[in-house]
Amino acid sequence: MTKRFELRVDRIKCDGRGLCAEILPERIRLDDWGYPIIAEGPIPDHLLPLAQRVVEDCPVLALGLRRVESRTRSSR
Amino acid sequence: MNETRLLAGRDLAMGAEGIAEHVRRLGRLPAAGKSLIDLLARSGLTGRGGAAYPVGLKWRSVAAESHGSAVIVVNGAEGEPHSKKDRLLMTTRPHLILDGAFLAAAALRARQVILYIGEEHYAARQSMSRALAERTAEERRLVRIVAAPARYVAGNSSAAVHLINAGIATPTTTPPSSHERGVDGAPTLVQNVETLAHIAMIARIGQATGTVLITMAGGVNRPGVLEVKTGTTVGEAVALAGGAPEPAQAVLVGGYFGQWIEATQAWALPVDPEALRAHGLTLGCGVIGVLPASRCAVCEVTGIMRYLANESSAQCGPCFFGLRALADACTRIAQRGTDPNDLLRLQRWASEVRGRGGCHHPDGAVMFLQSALKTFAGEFSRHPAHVRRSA
Amino acid sequence: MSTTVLWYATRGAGAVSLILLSSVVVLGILSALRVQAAGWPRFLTTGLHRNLALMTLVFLALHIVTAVVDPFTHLGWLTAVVPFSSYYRTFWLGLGTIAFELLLAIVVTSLARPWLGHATWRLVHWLTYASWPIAVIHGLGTGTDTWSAWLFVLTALCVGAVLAAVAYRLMADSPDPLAEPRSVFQAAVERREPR
Amino acid sequence: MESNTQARMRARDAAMRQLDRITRGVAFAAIAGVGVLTAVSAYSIPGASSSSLTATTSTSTSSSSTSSGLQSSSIGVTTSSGSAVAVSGGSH
Repeated sequence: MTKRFELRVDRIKCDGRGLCAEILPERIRLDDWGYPIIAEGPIPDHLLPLAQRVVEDCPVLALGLRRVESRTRSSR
Repeated sequence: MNETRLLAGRDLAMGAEGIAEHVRRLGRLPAAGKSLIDLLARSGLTGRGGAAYPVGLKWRSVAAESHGSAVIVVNGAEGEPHSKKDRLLMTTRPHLILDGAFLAAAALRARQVILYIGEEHYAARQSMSRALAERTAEERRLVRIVAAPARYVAGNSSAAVHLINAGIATPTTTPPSSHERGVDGAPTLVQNVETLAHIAMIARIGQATGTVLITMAGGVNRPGVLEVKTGTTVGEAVALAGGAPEPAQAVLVGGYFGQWIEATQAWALPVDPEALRAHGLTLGCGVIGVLPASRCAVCEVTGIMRYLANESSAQCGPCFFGLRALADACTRIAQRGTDPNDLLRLQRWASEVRGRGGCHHPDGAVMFLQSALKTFAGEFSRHPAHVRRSA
Repeated sequence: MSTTVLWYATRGAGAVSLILLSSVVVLGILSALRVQAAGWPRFLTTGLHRNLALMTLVFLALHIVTAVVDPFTHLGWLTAVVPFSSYYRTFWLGLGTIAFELLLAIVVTSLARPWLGHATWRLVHWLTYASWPIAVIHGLGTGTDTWSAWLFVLTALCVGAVLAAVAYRLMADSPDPLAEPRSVFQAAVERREPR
Repeated sequence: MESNTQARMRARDAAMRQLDRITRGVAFAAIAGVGVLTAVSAYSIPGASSSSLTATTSTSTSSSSTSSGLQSSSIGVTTSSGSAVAVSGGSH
């Protein structure tokens, strides 16, 4: 069972500061009003350190890494 | 007993049915336990508040968390502008709703029942409190009435819980859902009044009533609430509502969070939550809006998008700014005529806003708009400048 | 190393700590705003704010150690922890201890932010607007016995920079564009009995 | 779209390096600053070179904490080099 994580954002806490998209452009871009659009699916392993940093650096702690159980290799 | 309809019994115009008449007609409140939860799951009953969540699943998740601490919220906020069904039910068959609430309280071992009724729906509040006075002392002790602010999102279950807890009817982030942590942090069942009425009937007749309450609105001769068999088609429902005074161009199925269907296609659609879901549609809060051919579809859609944008609780950027931008683009098309860039922006923004709100308000609004862009593609792509006519 | 060097080193380290603290405050204010310069991502401002804050602590430690270790002033470790417990310039030095402890609270809660949650962190972070002024007064007050123009000029620059940043912050509109519409909607659906 | 992400990734990496560079720069400047300001304060404080300070200031170095706050600035420290001043009063 591989341990995979995905980035989740608490939309009510998020106030569009934009640091997350600057730090992790591979997975996050900003919409026209400065709010994050997060790519679907689990974070590739090589980006996990940056994802962890994005979660810590979010000025309002709106981001979180949530485990995605992927039992089989061909997970969803 | 074929009179298994919710609105069966004496003429609705005579107002609320008292406890004596209610018991004479339907018998005392049946026992409730785990068997009721299984019965509800088997009956396939889904929520009638708009989200159509399977009732059996919902009760099981609350039952799993509740150890005698659960709370039942009877949701009669009915914030959908054209929906009248909840109010009709509260003002004519209040005991059917209370039966459902007390069955839920027993089955889920709740210690509190809260009647959450629209603050401007005075008749409904009065009828429910009068009916409450006719219940047993033990039942009355469980219940209190809370007024729901008259805003679209106030009926959202997390907003209801938030108002009851903190006095502010704005949606809160889920998880945790109200099933896990709701009123006073306790597991909470938020259930629409019509759903509870169905539950009260199912507990008695052992199966679903096979009917739904809908509100016919727009281009029909007798707009208002109808109770129809779930096989009834939209066309038949329009006939029941006195027919359409002029030919219709499209039908909005499911209210402001529903979808536009071209008239001839819509006429044949069955008014049935499961069947509609198979078509990728939803009966939602049960509003069926008929758009006459003479009305400008783009202007109608623009008016509703503006309303939905204003009803954003401004807690999430994508919803507040996104819906406002979509409404602005619709307004430009409606008032100044189609600009291809606006059409492109509508498509892009709609897909970007969907799924990026703290609650489902943006999702409902975007589904509404995307169905309009599909059904009225021609009107939107070649719309002339219309000075804003009546709403 | 004669005692007097330590005594001057304390003043040197103190002055640098003041400069660093002031720049941390300015960076903090800038990162709260949405100031967005091309080629200067926002996480650079917040990153610097964090790095310099930790650096400030290091030089503050140097400032305190050189002061305490300096046999000439007989301060003793207690004075670094218990305000107004030194006999030498008790009041002014006491302010230094207070400013130091407030700063510790701010930094500790910032490091523990993921566990404390944003609300608690933000509450404690407001102590900055007490810690910095007290540090400035401590610097001026303790140093007045040996008046020196350079320290005064340096302090004036720091104060000027921070006041400018605060003024800019007060004039700039709210960093959260949703703040106003959110409070308008909340007022419309608020049914609390007025406190 | 791909190039935009690439560009933003490069900008991120550059900014990360810039952050480290600036931080190190400030660290060195601060260390140098301590040295410079220590020297500056050594030369700029009058007492350093001459003992005139000792004559003008009283040797009182202790006072009850309440009153010391309002002492005028002339009260101070005798800075005789090297020798520890006998402190009267002991611990309070």
